[in-house]
Amino acid sequence: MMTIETFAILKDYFEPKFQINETPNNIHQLQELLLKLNPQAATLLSMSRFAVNDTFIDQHYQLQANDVISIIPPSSGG
Amino acid sequence: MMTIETFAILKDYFEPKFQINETPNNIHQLQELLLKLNPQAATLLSMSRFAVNDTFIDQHYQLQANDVISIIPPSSGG
Amino acid sequence: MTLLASSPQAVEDKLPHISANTLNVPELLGQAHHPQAGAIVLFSGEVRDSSHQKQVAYLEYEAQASMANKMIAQILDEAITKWSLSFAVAQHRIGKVAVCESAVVVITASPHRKEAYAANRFIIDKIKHEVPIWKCEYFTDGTKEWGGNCNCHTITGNNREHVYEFND
Amino acid sequence: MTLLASSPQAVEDKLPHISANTLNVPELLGQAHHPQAGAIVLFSGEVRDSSHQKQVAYLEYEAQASMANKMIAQILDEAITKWSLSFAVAQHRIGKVAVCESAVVVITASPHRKEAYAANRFIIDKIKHEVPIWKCEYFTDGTKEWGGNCNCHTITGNNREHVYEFND
Repeated sequence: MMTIETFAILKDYFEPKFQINETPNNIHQLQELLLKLNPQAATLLSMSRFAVNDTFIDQHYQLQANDVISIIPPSSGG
Repeated sequence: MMTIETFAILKDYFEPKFQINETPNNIHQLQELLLKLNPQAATLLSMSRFAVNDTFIDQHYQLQANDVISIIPPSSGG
Repeated sequence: MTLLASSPQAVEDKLPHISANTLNVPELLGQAHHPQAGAIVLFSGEVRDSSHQKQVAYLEYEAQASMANKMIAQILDEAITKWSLSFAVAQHRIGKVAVCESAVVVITASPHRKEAYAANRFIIDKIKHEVPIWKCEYFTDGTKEWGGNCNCHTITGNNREHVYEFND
Repeated sequence: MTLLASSPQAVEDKLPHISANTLNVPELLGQAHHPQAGAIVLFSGEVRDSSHQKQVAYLEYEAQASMANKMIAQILDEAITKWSLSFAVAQHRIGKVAVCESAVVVITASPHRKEAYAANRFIIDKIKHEVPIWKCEYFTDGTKEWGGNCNCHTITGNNREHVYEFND
Protein backbone atom coordinates (compact mmCIF):
# COMPACT_ATOMS: atom_id res chain seq x y z
CA MET A 1 0.00 0.00 0.00
CA MET A 2 1.34 3.36 -1.03
CA THR A 3 1.11 6.24 1.44
CA ILE A 4 0.40 9.76 0.20
CA GLU A 5 1.14 12.91 2.22
CA THR A 6 -0.30 16.24 1.13
CA PHE A 7 0.54 19.70 2.40
CA ALA A 8 -0.73 23.25 2.64
CA ILE A 9 -3.39 24.15 0.08
CA LEU A 10 -3.45 20.55 -1.21
CA LYS A 11 -5.15 19.63 2.07
CA ASP A 12 -8.19 21.56 0.82
CA TYR A 13 -8.46 18.87 -1.88
CA PHE A 14 -7.09 15.71 -0.23
CA GLU A 15 -6.63 14.28 3.24
CA PRO A 16 -3.27 15.19 4.82
CA LYS A 17 -2.24 11.53 4.83
CA PHE A 18 -3.92 8.55 3.18
CA GLN A 19 -3.17 5.21 1.60
CA ILE A 20 -4.01 3.80 -1.81
CA ASN A 21 -4.28 0.13 -2.70
CA GLU A 22 -3.28 0.67 -6.33
CA THR A 23 0.40 0.77 -7.24
CA PRO A 24 0.93 3.33 -9.99
CA ASN A 25 4.25 2.88 -11.80
CA ASN A 26 5.24 6.51 -12.00
CA ILE A 27 4.19 10.10 -11.27
CA HIS A 28 2.02 10.27 -14.37
CA GLN A 29 -0.08 7.27 -13.32
CA LEU A 30 -0.25 8.57 -9.74
CA GLN A 31 -1.51 11.95 -10.96
CA GLU A 32 -4.26 10.27 -12.99
CA LEU A 33 -5.30 8.30 -9.95
CA LEU A 34 -5.39 11.41 -7.76
CA LEU A 35 -7.45 13.26 -10.36
CA LYS A 36 -10.06 10.55 -10.13
CA LEU A 37 -10.22 11.18 -6.37
CA ASN A 38 -10.65 14.90 -6.90
CA PRO A 39 -10.85 16.33 -10.44
CA GLN A 40 -10.85 19.90 -9.04
CA ALA A 41 -7.21 19.49 -8.01
CA ALA A 42 -6.06 19.28 -11.66
CA THR A 43 -4.33 22.66 -11.91
CA LEU A 44 -2.74 22.37 -8.48
CA LEU A 45 -1.47 18.84 -9.14
CA SER A 46 0.07 19.91 -12.44
CA MET A 47 2.06 22.53 -10.52
CA SER A 48 3.10 20.25 -7.67
CA ARG A 49 6.26 18.21 -7.28
CA PHE A 50 6.56 14.71 -5.87
CA ALA A 51 9.08 13.37 -3.39
CA VAL A 52 9.92 9.95 -1.99
CA ASN A 53 12.13 9.58 1.09
CA ASP A 54 12.57 13.36 1.27
CA THR A 55 13.97 13.51 -2.25
CA PHE A 56 12.25 14.94 -5.32
CA ILE A 57 11.54 12.35 -7.97
CA ASP A 58 11.05 12.84 -11.70
CA GLN A 59 8.72 11.35 -14.32
CA HIS A 60 11.02 8.38 -14.82
CA TYR A 61 11.15 7.32 -11.18
CA GLN A 62 9.75 3.78 -10.69
CA LEU A 63 7.32 3.93 -7.75
CA GLN A 64 7.49 1.05 -5.24
CA ALA A 65 4.58 -0.56 -3.42
CA ASN A 66 5.56 0.74 0.02
CA ASP A 67 6.71 4.20 -0.97
CA VAL A 68 5.63 7.19 1.12
CA ILE A 69 5.03 9.95 -1.38
CA SER A 70 4.99 13.64 -0.46
CA ILE A 71 3.10 15.91 -2.80
CA ILE A 72 4.73 19.35 -2.65
CA PRO A 73 2.52 22.19 -3.87
CA PRO A 74 4.12 25.41 -5.15
CA SER A 75 4.73 28.51 -3.02
CA SER A 76 7.29 28.44 -0.29
CA GLY A 77 7.10 30.04 3.12
CA GLY A 78 8.95 33.05 4.41
CA MET B 1 43.70 82.11 18.05
CA MET B 2 42.84 79.25 15.79
CA THR B 3 42.53 75.77 17.30
CA ILE B 4 43.68 72.71 15.36
CA GLU B 5 42.57 69.14 16.12
CA THR B 6 44.36 66.20 14.57
CA PHE B 7 43.33 62.55 14.52
CA ALA B 8 44.64 59.05 14.08
CA ILE B 9 47.93 58.81 12.16
CA LEU B 10 48.19 62.61 12.01
CA LYS B 11 48.92 62.49 15.73
CA ASP B 12 52.24 60.88 14.85
CA TYR B 13 53.11 64.22 13.20
CA PHE B 14 51.25 66.84 15.26
CA GLU B 15 49.82 67.26 18.74
CA PRO B 16 46.19 66.07 19.05
CA LYS B 17 45.04 69.60 19.80
CA PHE B 18 46.99 72.86 19.60
CA GLN B 19 46.56 76.55 18.88
CA ILE B 20 48.22 78.84 16.38
CA ASN B 21 48.53 82.59 16.65
CA GLU B 22 48.59 83.13 12.91
CA THR B 23 45.28 83.45 11.05
CA PRO B 24 45.59 81.78 7.65
CA ASN B 25 42.88 82.86 5.22
CA ASN B 26 42.13 79.46 3.75
CA ILE B 27 43.07 75.77 3.68
CA HIS B 28 46.00 76.41 1.35
CA GLN B 29 47.63 78.88 3.73
CA LEU B 30 46.89 76.62 6.70
CA GLN B 31 48.56 73.67 4.96
CA GLU B 32 51.69 75.78 4.29
CA LEU B 33 51.80 76.74 7.93
CA LEU B 34 51.41 73.13 9.10
CA LEU B 35 54.16 72.02 6.70
CA LYS B 36 56.52 74.45 8.37
CA LEU B 37 55.70 72.79 11.71
CA ASN B 38 56.41 69.34 10.28
CA PRO B 39 57.60 68.97 6.66
CA GLN B 40 57.37 65.16 6.95
CA ALA B 41 53.56 65.40 7.04
CA ALA B 42 53.43 66.69 3.44
CA THR B 43 51.95 63.60 1.79
CA LEU B 44 49.51 62.97 4.61
CA LEU B 45 48.31 66.59 4.66
CA SER B 46 47.75 66.56 0.92
CA MET B 47 45.42 63.57 1.40
CA SER B 48 43.57 64.99 4.42
CA ARG B 49 40.35 66.96 4.51
CA PHE B 50 39.54 69.92 6.73
CA ALA B 51 36.40 70.60 8.74
CA VAL B 52 35.09 73.51 10.77
CA ASN B 53 32.14 73.08 13.13
CA ASP B 54 31.83 69.43 12.11
CA THR B 55 31.40 70.34 8.44
CA PHE B 56 33.93 69.75 5.68
CA ILE B 57 35.21 72.97 4.15
CA ASP B 58 36.70 73.53 0.71
CA GLN B 59 39.58 75.62 -0.66
CA HIS B 60 37.37 78.70 -0.89
CA TYR B 61 36.24 78.70 2.74
CA GLN B 62 37.32 81.88 4.55
CA LEU B 63 38.88 80.82 7.86
CA GLN B 64 37.95 82.88 10.93
CA ALA B 65 40.19 83.78 13.86
CA ASN B 66 38.40 81.60 16.39
CA ASP B 67 37.70 78.61 14.20
CA VAL B 68 38.30 75.12 15.53
CA ILE B 69 39.65 73.15 12.61
CA SER B 70 39.58 69.35 12.44
CA ILE B 71 42.10 67.76 10.13
CA ILE B 72 40.63 64.49 8.87
CA PRO B 73 43.20 62.03 7.52
CA PRO B 74 42.12 59.39 5.00
CA SER B 75 41.04 55.84 5.89
CA SER B 76 37.85 55.22 7.75
CA GLY B 77 37.23 52.73 10.51
CA GLY B 78 35.22 49.59 10.42
CA MET C 1 -8.09 4.76 0.13
CA THR C 2 -7.38 4.49 3.84
CA LEU C 3 -7.32 7.60 5.97
CA LEU C 4 -4.43 7.75 8.45
CA ALA C 5 -4.63 9.49 11.79
CA SER C 6 -3.07 12.90 11.39
CA SER C 7 -0.95 13.97 14.36
CA PRO C 8 0.78 17.28 15.00
CA GLN C 9 4.13 17.25 13.26
CA ALA C 10 6.82 16.36 15.76
CA VAL C 11 9.96 18.41 15.40
CA GLU C 12 12.84 16.64 17.01
CA ASP C 13 16.38 17.66 17.86
CA LYS C 14 17.52 16.05 14.67
CA LEU C 15 15.81 18.80 12.69
CA PRO C 16 17.92 21.78 13.78
CA HIS C 17 16.72 24.00 10.93
CA ILE C 18 13.01 23.67 11.73
CA SER C 19 11.58 24.98 14.98
CA ALA C 20 8.11 24.81 16.50
CA ASN C 21 9.14 27.37 19.14
CA THR C 22 10.09 31.04 19.16
CA LEU C 23 13.42 31.50 17.38
CA ASN C 24 16.13 32.54 19.82
CA VAL C 25 17.73 35.10 17.53
CA PRO C 26 20.16 36.61 20.10
CA GLU C 27 21.44 33.15 21.00
CA LEU C 28 21.98 32.21 17.36
CA LEU C 29 23.74 35.52 16.76
CA GLY C 30 25.96 34.82 19.75
CA GLN C 31 27.16 31.62 18.09
CA ALA C 32 28.32 33.49 14.99
CA HIS C 33 31.35 35.20 16.54
CA HIS C 34 34.57 33.81 15.13
CA PRO C 35 38.13 35.17 15.35
CA GLN C 36 38.41 35.10 11.55
CA ALA C 37 34.99 36.60 10.89
CA GLY C 38 35.13 40.35 10.41
CA ALA C 39 31.56 40.46 9.12
CA ILE C 40 28.35 38.95 10.43
CA VAL C 41 25.07 39.41 8.53
CA LEU C 42 21.70 38.44 9.98
CA PHE C 43 18.36 38.29 8.21
CA SER C 44 15.09 37.93 10.09
CA GLY C 45 11.86 37.42 8.19
CA GLU C 46 9.04 38.69 10.37
CA VAL C 47 5.26 38.57 10.24
CA ARG C 48 3.60 41.77 9.01
CA ASP C 49 0.23 42.99 10.24
CA SER C 50 -1.32 43.38 6.81
CA SER C 51 -1.47 41.45 3.57
CA HIS C 52 -3.83 41.49 0.58
CA GLN C 53 -5.27 44.75 1.99
CA LYS C 54 -6.47 42.83 5.04
CA GLN C 55 -5.39 42.84 8.64
CA VAL C 56 -3.37 39.78 9.63
CA ALA C 57 -4.24 38.06 12.92
CA TYR C 58 -1.35 35.58 12.73
CA LEU C 59 0.40 33.24 10.35
CA GLU C 60 0.68 29.51 10.44
CA TYR C 61 3.60 27.78 8.78
CA GLU C 62 3.59 24.19 7.64
CA ALA C 63 6.51 22.15 6.35
CA GLN C 64 7.42 18.81 5.00
CA ALA C 65 9.74 19.05 7.98
CA SER C 66 12.33 16.34 7.38
CA MET C 67 12.70 17.35 3.74
CA ALA C 68 12.83 21.05 4.55
CA ASN C 69 15.49 20.42 7.20
CA LYS C 70 17.59 18.39 4.76
CA MET C 71 17.27 21.00 2.01
CA ILE C 72 18.20 23.89 4.30
CA ALA C 73 21.28 21.92 5.44
CA GLN C 74 22.26 21.45 1.78
CA ILE C 75 21.75 25.15 0.99
CA LEU C 76 23.93 26.11 3.97
CA ASP C 77 26.65 23.69 2.88
CA GLU C 78 26.57 25.09 -0.63
CA ALA C 79 26.88 28.66 0.67
CA ILE C 80 29.67 27.77 3.13
CA THR C 81 31.71 26.24 0.31
CA LYS C 82 30.94 28.90 -2.28
CA TRP C 83 31.80 31.90 -0.09
CA SER C 84 34.24 30.21 2.36
CA LEU C 85 32.08 31.22 5.29
CA SER C 86 33.29 31.03 8.89
CA PHE C 87 29.74 30.31 10.05
CA ALA C 88 26.24 29.88 8.65
CA VAL C 89 22.94 29.01 10.30
CA ALA C 90 19.29 29.08 9.27
CA GLN C 91 16.12 28.23 11.17
CA HIS C 92 12.52 28.37 10.00
CA ARG C 93 9.54 28.22 12.29
CA ILE C 94 6.49 26.05 11.80
CA GLY C 95 3.12 26.46 13.47
CA LYS C 96 1.53 29.68 14.62
CA VAL C 97 3.67 32.83 14.40
CA ALA C 98 2.46 36.19 15.70
CA VAL C 99 2.85 39.60 14.08
CA CYS C 100 6.39 41.00 14.65
CA GLU C 101 7.75 37.55 15.44
CA SER C 102 10.55 36.03 13.42
CA ALA C 103 9.44 33.26 11.04
CA VAL C 104 12.89 32.61 9.62
CA VAL C 105 16.40 33.66 10.52
CA VAL C 106 19.62 33.36 8.51
CA ILE C 107 23.07 34.27 9.88
CA THR C 108 26.31 34.25 7.91
CA ALA C 109 29.86 35.17 8.92
CA SER C 110 32.96 35.67 6.79
CA PRO C 111 36.29 37.51 6.93
CA HIS C 112 34.94 40.39 4.79
CA ARG C 113 31.44 41.78 4.41
CA LYS C 114 30.85 41.24 0.71
CA GLU C 115 30.74 37.46 1.12
CA ALA C 116 28.57 37.53 4.27
CA TYR C 117 25.92 39.67 2.52
CA ALA C 118 25.96 37.65 -0.71
CA ALA C 119 25.75 34.30 1.06
CA ASN C 120 22.98 35.51 3.36
CA ARG C 121 20.86 36.67 0.45
CA PHE C 122 21.54 33.44 -1.43
CA ILE C 123 20.43 31.30 1.52
CA ILE C 124 17.17 33.14 2.24
CA ASP C 125 16.22 33.30 -1.45
CA LYS C 126 16.83 29.58 -1.89
CA ILE C 127 14.84 28.79 1.27
CA LYS C 128 11.91 30.94 0.22
CA HIS C 129 11.78 29.65 -3.34
CA GLU C 130 12.67 26.00 -3.01
CA VAL C 131 12.18 24.56 0.45
CA PRO C 132 8.81 22.89 1.16
CA ILE C 133 7.52 25.33 3.78
CA TRP C 134 4.17 27.05 3.29
CA LYS C 135 2.47 29.88 5.08
CA CYS C 136 -1.22 30.31 5.73
CA GLU C 137 -2.36 33.83 6.54
CA TYR C 138 -5.18 34.11 9.05
CA PHE C 139 -6.93 37.46 8.86
CA THR C 140 -8.85 39.32 11.57
CA ASP C 141 -12.02 39.03 9.44
CA GLY C 142 -11.93 35.26 9.96
CA THR C 143 -10.72 34.36 6.46
CA LYS C 144 -7.50 32.57 5.66
CA GLU C 145 -5.29 32.26 2.62
CA TRP C 146 -2.50 29.88 1.69
CA GLY C 147 0.27 31.79 0.08
CA GLY C 148 3.93 32.46 -0.19
CA ASN C 149 6.47 34.62 -1.85
CA CYS C 150 7.22 32.37 -4.74
CA ASN C 151 5.07 33.02 -7.78
CA CYS C 152 7.98 32.52 -10.14
CA HIS C 153 6.07 30.04 -12.26
CA THR C 154 3.87 32.90 -13.49
CA ILE C 155 7.05 34.36 -15.01
CA THR C 156 9.04 31.27 -15.94
CA GLY C 157 6.08 29.09 -16.90
CA ASN C 158 7.67 26.26 -14.95
CA ASN C 159 7.20 25.68 -11.25
CA ARG C 160 10.73 24.30 -11.00
CA GLU C 161 12.36 27.40 -12.44
CA HIS C 162 12.73 30.39 -10.14
CA VAL C 163 13.69 34.01 -10.50
CA TYR C 164 16.31 34.96 -7.93
CA GLU C 165 17.41 38.40 -6.89
CA PHE C 166 20.78 37.42 -5.44
CA ASN C 167 23.95 37.90 -7.45
CA ASP C 168 26.18 34.89 -7.96
CA MET D 1 51.72 77.22 19.02
CA THR D 2 49.99 76.43 22.34
CA LEU D 3 49.51 72.85 23.40
CA LEU D 4 46.07 72.12 24.86
CA ALA D 5 45.45 69.48 27.50
CA SER D 6 44.21 66.37 25.77
CA SER D 7 41.44 64.58 27.66
CA PRO D 8 39.69 61.29 26.84
CA GLN D 9 36.95 61.96 24.35
CA ALA D 10 33.63 62.20 26.18
CA VAL D 11 30.78 60.47 24.42
CA GLU D 12 27.52 61.80 25.66
CA ASP D 13 23.92 60.75 25.20
CA LYS D 14 23.63 63.26 22.43
CA LEU D 15 25.90 61.11 20.27
CA PRO D 16 23.70 58.02 19.88
CA HIS D 17 25.70 56.65 16.93
CA ILE D 18 29.04 56.60 18.74
CA SER D 19 29.63 54.37 21.74
CA ALA D 20 32.56 53.97 24.11
CA ASN D 21 31.00 50.82 25.54
CA THR D 22 30.20 47.34 24.27
CA LEU D 23 27.48 47.54 21.65
CA ASN D 24 24.26 45.96 22.89
CA VAL D 25 23.41 44.20 19.65
CA PRO D 26 20.46 42.13 20.95
CA GLU D 27 18.86 45.25 22.43
CA LEU D 28 19.25 47.19 19.19
CA LEU D 29 17.84 44.25 17.27
CA GLY D 30 14.88 44.16 19.63
CA GLN D 31 14.05 47.74 18.68
CA ALA D 32 13.79 46.86 14.99
CA HIS D 33 10.54 44.90 15.15
CA HIS D 34 7.75 46.76 13.40
CA PRO D 35 4.32 45.51 12.29
CA GLN D 36 5.03 46.68 8.74
CA ALA D 37 8.56 45.29 8.60
CA GLY D 38 8.70 41.84 7.05
CA ALA D 39 12.48 41.97 6.75
CA ILE D 40 15.18 42.91 9.23
CA VAL D 41 18.86 42.88 8.21
CA LEU D 42 21.69 43.28 10.69
CA PHE D 43 25.38 43.79 9.96
CA SER D 44 28.01 43.48 12.65
CA GLY D 45 31.62 44.39 11.88
CA GLU D 46 33.80 42.44 14.27
CA VAL D 47 37.49 42.46 15.16
CA ARG D 48 39.53 39.68 13.57
CA ASP D 49 42.50 38.02 15.23
CA SER D 50 44.93 38.56 12.38
CA SER D 51 45.83 41.33 9.97
CA HIS D 52 48.88 42.03 7.82
CA GLN D 53 50.00 38.45 8.58
CA LYS D 54 50.31 39.39 12.23
CA GLN D 55 48.34 38.39 15.30
CA VAL D 56 46.02 41.13 16.54
CA ALA D 57 45.94 41.82 20.28
CA TYR D 58 43.09 44.36 20.05
CA LEU D 59 41.94 47.36 18.06
CA GLU D 60 41.50 50.91 19.11
CA TYR D 61 39.04 53.15 17.30
CA GLU D 62 39.23 56.92 17.28
CA ALA D 63 36.67 59.33 15.90
CA GLN D 64 36.01 62.96 15.38
CA ALA D 65 33.00 61.97 17.43
CA SER D 66 30.55 64.83 16.98
CA MET D 67 31.19 64.93 13.24
CA ALA D 68 31.00 61.14 12.91
CA ASN D 69 27.72 61.10 14.83
CA LYS D 70 26.26 63.81 12.61
CA MET D 71 27.37 62.09 9.41
CA ILE D 72 25.99 58.71 10.48
CA ALA D 73 22.65 60.38 11.27
CA GLN D 74 22.63 61.90 7.78
CA ILE D 75 23.48 58.57 6.13
CA LEU D 76 20.63 56.88 8.05
CA ASP D 77 18.20 59.63 7.02
CA GLU D 78 19.26 59.26 3.40
CA ALA D 79 18.73 55.48 3.51
CA ILE D 80 15.38 55.75 5.30
CA THR D 81 14.09 58.09 2.60
CA LYS D 82 15.62 56.24 -0.34
CA TRP D 83 14.31 52.78 0.61
CA SER D 84 11.25 53.81 2.71
CA LEU D 85 12.63 51.91 5.70
CA SER D 86 10.52 51.13 8.75
CA PHE D 87 13.61 51.36 10.95
CA ALA D 88 17.33 52.04 10.69
CA VAL D 89 20.04 52.28 13.32
CA ALA D 90 23.85 52.36 13.30
CA GLN D 91 26.37 52.51 16.12
CA HIS D 92 30.15 52.57 15.95
CA ARG D 93 32.43 51.96 18.88
CA ILE D 94 35.40 54.07 19.83
CA GLY D 95 38.24 53.07 22.13
CA LYS D 96 39.61 49.59 22.71
CA VAL D 97 37.71 46.73 21.05
CA ALA D 98 38.68 43.09 21.61
CA VAL D 99 38.86 40.27 19.06
CA CYS D 100 35.34 38.91 18.27
CA GLU D 101 33.69 42.05 19.61
CA SER D 102 31.47 44.19 17.44
CA ALA D 103 33.04 47.47 16.32
CA VAL D 104 30.07 48.62 14.29
CA VAL D 105 26.48 47.50 13.91
CA VAL D 106 23.88 48.49 11.29
CA ILE D 107 20.24 47.35 11.42
CA THR D 108 17.62 48.05 8.75
CA ALA D 109 13.97 47.02 8.51
CA SER D 110 11.55 47.26 5.59
CA PRO D 111 8.38 45.60 4.33
CA HIS D 112 10.36 43.37 1.89
CA ARG D 113 13.87 42.02 2.06
CA LYS D 114 15.40 43.57 -1.05
CA GLU D 115 15.25 47.07 0.44
CA ALA D 116 16.52 46.02 3.88
CA TYR D 117 19.62 44.37 2.35
CA ALA D 118 20.33 47.23 -0.06
CA ALA D 119 19.95 49.92 2.57
CA ASN D 120 22.07 48.00 5.07
CA ARG D 121 24.92 47.64 2.60
CA PHE D 122 24.63 51.29 1.60
CA ILE D 123 24.85 52.47 5.22
CA ILE D 124 27.89 50.39 6.21
CA ASP D 125 29.75 51.23 3.02
CA LYS D 126 29.14 54.95 3.50
CA ILE D 127 30.21 54.74 7.15
CA LYS D 128 33.40 52.86 6.35
CA HIS D 129 34.39 55.09 3.44
CA GLU D 130 33.32 58.54 4.56
CA VAL D 131 32.83 58.91 8.29
CA PRO D 132 35.83 60.17 10.30
CA ILE D 133 36.49 57.05 12.36
CA TRP D 134 39.91 55.40 12.29
CA LYS D 135 41.19 52.14 13.61
CA CYS D 136 44.60 51.38 15.02
CA GLU D 137 45.61 47.75 15.10
CA TYR D 138 47.70 46.65 18.07
CA PHE D 139 49.57 43.42 17.41
CA THR D 140 50.76 40.80 19.87
CA ASP D 141 54.36 41.57 18.84
CA GLY D 142 53.99 45.03 20.38
CA THR D 143 53.75 46.92 17.09
CA LYS D 144 50.77 49.00 16.00
CA GLU D 145 49.42 50.24 12.69
CA TRP D 146 46.88 52.89 11.76
CA GLY D 147 44.68 51.64 9.03
CA GLY D 148 41.25 51.21 7.61
CA ASN D 149 39.33 49.73 4.80
CA CYS D 150 39.26 52.72 2.58
CA ASN D 151 42.16 52.89 0.14
CA CYS D 152 39.94 54.13 -2.65
CA HIS D 153 42.23 57.06 -3.41
CA THR D 154 44.78 54.59 -4.78
CA ILE D 155 42.17 53.74 -7.43
CA THR D 156 40.36 57.05 -7.93
CA GLY D 157 43.39 59.31 -7.44
CA ASN D 158 41.22 61.52 -5.23
CA ASN D 159 40.69 61.00 -1.53
CA ARG D 160 37.17 62.37 -1.82
CA GLU D 161 36.11 59.86 -4.46
CA HIS D 162 35.28 56.36 -3.28
CA VAL D 163 34.59 53.04 -4.90
CA TYR D 164 31.43 51.50 -3.48
CA GLU D 165 30.23 47.93 -3.76
CA PHE D 166 26.57 48.60 -3.02
CA ASN D 167 24.08 48.84 -5.85
CA ASP D 168 21.92 51.93 -6.08
